[in-house]
Amino acid sequence: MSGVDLSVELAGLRLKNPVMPASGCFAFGREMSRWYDLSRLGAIVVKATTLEPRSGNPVPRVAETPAGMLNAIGLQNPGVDRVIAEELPHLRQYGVPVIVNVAGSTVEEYVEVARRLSDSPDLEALELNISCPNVKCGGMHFGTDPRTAAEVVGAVKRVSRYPVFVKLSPNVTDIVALARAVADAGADGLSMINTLLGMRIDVERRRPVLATEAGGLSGPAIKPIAVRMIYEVSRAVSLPIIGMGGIVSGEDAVEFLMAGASAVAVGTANFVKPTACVDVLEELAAWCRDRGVRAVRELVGAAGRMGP
Amino acid sequence: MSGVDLSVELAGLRLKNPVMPASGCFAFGREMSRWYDLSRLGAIVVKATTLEPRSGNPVPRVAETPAGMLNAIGLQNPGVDRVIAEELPHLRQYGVPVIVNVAGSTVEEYVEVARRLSDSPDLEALELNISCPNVKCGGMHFGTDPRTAAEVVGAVKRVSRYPVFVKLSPNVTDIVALARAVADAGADGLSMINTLLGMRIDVERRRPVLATEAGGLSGPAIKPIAVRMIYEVSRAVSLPIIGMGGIVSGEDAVEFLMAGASAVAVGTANFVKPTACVDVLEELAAWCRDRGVRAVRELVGAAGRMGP
Amino acid sequence: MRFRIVDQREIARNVFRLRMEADRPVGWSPGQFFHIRVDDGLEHLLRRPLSLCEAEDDRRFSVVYRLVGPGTRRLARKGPGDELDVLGPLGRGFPLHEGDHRALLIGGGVGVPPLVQLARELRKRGVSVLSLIGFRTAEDVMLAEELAECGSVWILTEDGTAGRRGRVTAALEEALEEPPDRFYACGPAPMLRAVQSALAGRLPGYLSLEERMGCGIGVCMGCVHLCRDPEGRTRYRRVCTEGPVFPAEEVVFS
Amino acid sequence: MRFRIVDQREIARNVFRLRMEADRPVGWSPGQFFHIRVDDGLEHLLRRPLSLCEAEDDRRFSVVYRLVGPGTRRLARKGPGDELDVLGPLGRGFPLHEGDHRALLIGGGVGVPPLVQLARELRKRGVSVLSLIGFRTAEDVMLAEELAECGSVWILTEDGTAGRRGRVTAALEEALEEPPDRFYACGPAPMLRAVQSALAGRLPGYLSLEERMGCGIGVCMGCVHLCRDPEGRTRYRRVCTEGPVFPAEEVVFS
Ligand SMILES: Cc1cc2nc3c(=O)[nH]c(=O)nc-3n(C[C@H](O)[C@H](O)[C@H](O)COP(=O)(O)OP(=O)(O)OC[C@H]3O[C@@H](n4cnc5c(N)ncnc54)[C@H](O)[C@@H]3O)c2cc1C
Ligand SMILES: Cc1cc2nc3c(=O)[nH]c(=O)nc-3n(C[C@H](O)[C@H](O)[C@H](O)COP(=O)(O)OP(=O)(O)OC[C@H]3O[C@@H](n4cnc5c(N)ncnc54)[C@H](O)[C@@H]3O)c2cc1C
Ligand SMILES: Cc1cc2nc3c(=O)[nH]c(=O)nc-3n(C[C@H](O)[C@H](O)[C@H](O)COP(=O)(O)O)c2cc1C
Ligand SMILES: Cc1cc2nc3c(=O)[nH]c(=O)nc-3n(C[C@H](O)[C@H](O)[C@H](O)COP(=O)(O)O)c2cc1C
Ligand code: FES
Ligand code: FES
Repeated sequence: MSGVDLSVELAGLRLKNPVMPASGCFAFGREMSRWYDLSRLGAIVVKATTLEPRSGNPVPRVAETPAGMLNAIGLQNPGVDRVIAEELPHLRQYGVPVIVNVAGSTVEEYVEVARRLSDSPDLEALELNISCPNVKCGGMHFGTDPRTAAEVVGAVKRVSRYPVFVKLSPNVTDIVALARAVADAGADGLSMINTLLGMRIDVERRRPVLATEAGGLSGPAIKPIAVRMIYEVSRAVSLPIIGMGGIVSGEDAVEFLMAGASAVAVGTANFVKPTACVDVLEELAAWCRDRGVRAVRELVGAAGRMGP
Repeated sequence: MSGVDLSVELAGLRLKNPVMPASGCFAFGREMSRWYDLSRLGAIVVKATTLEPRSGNPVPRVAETPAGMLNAIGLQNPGVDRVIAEELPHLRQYGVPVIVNVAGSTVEEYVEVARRLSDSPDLEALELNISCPNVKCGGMHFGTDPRTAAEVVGAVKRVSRYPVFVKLSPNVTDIVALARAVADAGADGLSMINTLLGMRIDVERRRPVLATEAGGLSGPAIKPIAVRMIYEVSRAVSLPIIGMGGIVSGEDAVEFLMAGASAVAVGTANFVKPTACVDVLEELAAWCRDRGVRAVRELVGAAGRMGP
Repeated sequence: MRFRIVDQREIARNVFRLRMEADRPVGWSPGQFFHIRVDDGLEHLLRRPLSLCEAEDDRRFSVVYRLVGPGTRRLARKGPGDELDVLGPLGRGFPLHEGDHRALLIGGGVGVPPLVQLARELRKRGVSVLSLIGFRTAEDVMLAEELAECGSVWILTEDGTAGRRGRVTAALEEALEEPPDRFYACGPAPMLRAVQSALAGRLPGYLSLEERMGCGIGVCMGCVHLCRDPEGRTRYRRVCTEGPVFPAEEVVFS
Repeated sequence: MRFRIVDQREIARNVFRLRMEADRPVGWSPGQFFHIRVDDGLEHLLRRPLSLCEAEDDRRFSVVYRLVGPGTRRLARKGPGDELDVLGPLGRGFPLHEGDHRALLIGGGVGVPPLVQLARELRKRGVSVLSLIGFRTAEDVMLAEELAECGSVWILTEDGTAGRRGRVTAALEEALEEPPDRFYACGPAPMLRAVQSALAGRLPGYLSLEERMGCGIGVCMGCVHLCRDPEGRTRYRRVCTEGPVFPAEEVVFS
């Protein structure tokens, strides 16, 4: 894009630009391919995949909140075997690295999903979702205790042929401790942040709006929390970070890069505008161009360069 | 107000209505008294008070975020002795219970402030701020570890002549554990939530907007997090809760009451509109009236009545 | 896509008809919906789904909606000349069947709007249309004249202040006396369920469902409804892209 | 309070003059500011402080502002007839001193607007006014005519494209040749600091400060600036209620 070098490297993956969809906000790409050419993306991140198919939670599953939304989808997905057989192959045509988001209820389940994915040629990396607030058993509890997190990451790393990004939960007292634990356990990169646990009450019906009561808060409302956590973690841990949480514009992407992310993912914004990912990409490129920034890489961590 | 009984009881305090300002968003009341008659409030909660005067953090201290704001005031206050001598007495004229927010850097400091306040006749309760994210030493670290939290609460309870509300930090993995710990240590009530740690980066200057880098996120953006935490805690712990976090309307207040709060505090909304507290109160009363709710008390916990 | 508002008027108590014009022609079918941003700012992130009520041509459409919350309240503030950020029309509308002679349309409350263009399309094909439309009370009655241009209309109100007293299901048997080939229903879930169970095995038809939507384009899995496939297996299907209109026999109400 | 926008126009590159009318008379003095909600929604919670630039009477005022971010961009979209939620005018403006004969006004960029009404008030009292106003380049120059109606105006631009080349401080010595009784300065902090140090001990005067504001009404402690009191102790004072105008000798720049 006219002179600005947008490429980034991320745990050995070479991306032609740093913008990708956030898991769960893009399904497996088929629907989105009607709105723009997916080969323009830096990478593709697909919906959480579990060992067995899951039907997810009852409805209502989504609710709007000020500058944000709650979701409690509950990992609805067709299971890893069908994802490998039916979803990943068609994504190859875009020539873009594919990252598969992995979820599970037990360490063994994470490991088995990772093992099966390792036998597929149709992806470049795993994103371990140890932070999904939407399923009672599995998901977030792996991501809130450093020891448990390290255990699942270590176990997956032993079987995975692909680099492993670990998706961190913001619902913790000390995100740096979590990041350190998964780094020590062998993670190749971090994705942050997943959603914050929230709730809305329907005051007329006198009960929570979501069928599951609580759900995950995403969107611009959480952006300051995401930026703060990425800023902290990027200074404490030397893993590449895929930053996300409320990005809706190119300037938001710049903010995440400057906070210390090496790439960014766009989630909720896809619901505001189906072309959000490529819009963010174009705005990011224009931002760099207007300010004479030659390579987007130069922005990574720029806000923390002065030392603590 | 035309038929609706707005009164609530809270750890022995009788409030004529459940609406009060949140600490730090009302200073010590003098400026606000120009905008409306403070005697209309259910209670008055003043700015954090420390043993010695504090000048607070360098500027910029505030920044706007989507549907929210960041602040890093840093507990600027004239110190407990001047608060007792110069600020509390003039608040008596309003005939409204006064709650003094207490902060400190050490357990001893909290205890000493509580002791001096116990000698003043001009207040009805303390609110222990063990959750201020804006001061390096003191504040939040007391509020993120159940043991430390219990220690400071227990120590203050031993010297305090007044009921003690404990203000919880949302920046924790398990808010229920914190609530249980302070309940066991003798807290008379809870205030929740304080601000979430967040950051904004000025992309043109390539550095955090706030002088302190991170600050506390408040406003409607955090409302779903506050509602969720109050809902969880109110079902696990039987202390009265003063609910806050993003309340801007009477309907928001209803949401907090239904989540399990017995009263509500209005913070950031005071900056949107100086009359926010009394506006919320009027809207709350109208809401009840329109729906035939006779007593606001009936709403408390209404969203959780069906059992977990 | 940008649509320009042509006009907006209150047509029943708290119900607005908004006419809008697309900047270029778009394909549509009755029963589809528009996914509308109520404001360009970030406070209201999610779009609001509103059914296509009338299509004057390939660019000019109307939607009819009830004020229920902050999103529709904000929409109601807009006026002629204002621009709207709109996706769609999206989803699968009402299928029309060759050879049908009589159709029964059943609508409740804000389920009535999508039936208007459907009635027109049926009418154009020579299908005779009977519309059963139910409301709470006389002040809520809407779109009866538009439907009357396409066939017979029976109005029902729960309190009897307009038309007959009762719910649409109370008039169902009578509506079957001259047997229709098919029914099309849209309205609140309890109404759809009652219609489904009254007509199951007797008359083929379609139900148009409502669920809270995230994306509206099939990627978030927010808007699912339980459906039974021909082999009898139930699974969640997306109202936004696989619906909102489903064959009545496939829909499972829990 | 609700103000109605009378009109709004771009008067220099990215600089707008917004005229507005209050629904009832309000007291004011030059140097005070209005605290304006740029939108009624929740996305932009904080009000934006903009200085009173002109007061036609007790109800009609103008502010002049530069587009710098989302808030001012949103404000710029409003037009005649739109309503604004405004507090103020707030704060302490420029004190006028009996017996002054000559005043020196020093403004940089969007620090110029508050000097306009100040110049008018001085003029009304027979004080002769010299305004030194500095900008980056010719396209940024504004309000020179308005100030010229009240006295002499020296324009400076950093690149010399209008008036003299240089910053306002470069012309200070010359401006003192006919000695003024007092100076009033408003502009970016580096300018104020340079003015303060150039004039310290030579000429009494006032500085109007800018800080990011939360409440604007003195309760949040967001907008503080370090000041020295007559006893030499420094402490934070609130720009919104104790300022924005402070005696020059009290202001501490770090
Ligand atoms: C396919 C489809 C077609 C629809 N067509 C119409 C129509 O033609 N006329 C009409 O009046 N209404 C229609 N609705 C319902 C309409 O979308 C909601 O009434 C509207 O979104 C409420 O928005 P709000 O902000 O005013 O209310 P709020 O309750 O504050 O909305 C909050 C959130 O909940 C969602 N929501 C609330 N109620 C509904 C609902 N009943 N269905 C789906 N989402 C809801 C909103 O979209 C929003 O995301 C349709 C819904 C669907 C799914
Ligand atoms: C007492 C006072 C009087 C002012 N008078 C004028 C005037 O007459 N004309 C004019 O053009 N500008 C004036 N300013 C500056 C003006 O308030 C900001 O340019 C404006 O708030 C920027 O808002 P934004 O959303 O466009 O920019 P953003 O940078 O996106 O604003 C984000 C936040 O930062 C605050 N902010 C940003 N820049 C400033 C600043 N320089 N000073 C204070 N807060 C800031 C905003 O109020 C908002 O809360 C004045 C500031 C103060 C304190
Ligand atoms: C509807 C929805 C579904 C999501 N599903 C997943 C998921 O399957 N796996 C996952 O790791 N994160 C999931 N997320 C979290 C997002 O990937 C992202 O981390 C979060 O939403 C914050 O980014 P945003 O504010 O840009 O949406 C989901 C988010 C939403 C809104
Ligand atoms: C500017 C500002 C100052 C605050 N100061 C204090 C304080 O001194 N003590 C305290 O316990 N909480 C303080 N808070 C937190 C509020 O009392 C409240 O818990 C929080 O802002 C959430 O409520 P809100 O969203 O309604 O603002 C402060 C908040 C703000 C915005
Ligand atoms: S609304 Fe997102 S899948 Fe239907
Ligand atoms: S802006 Fe709140 S005290 Fe000045």
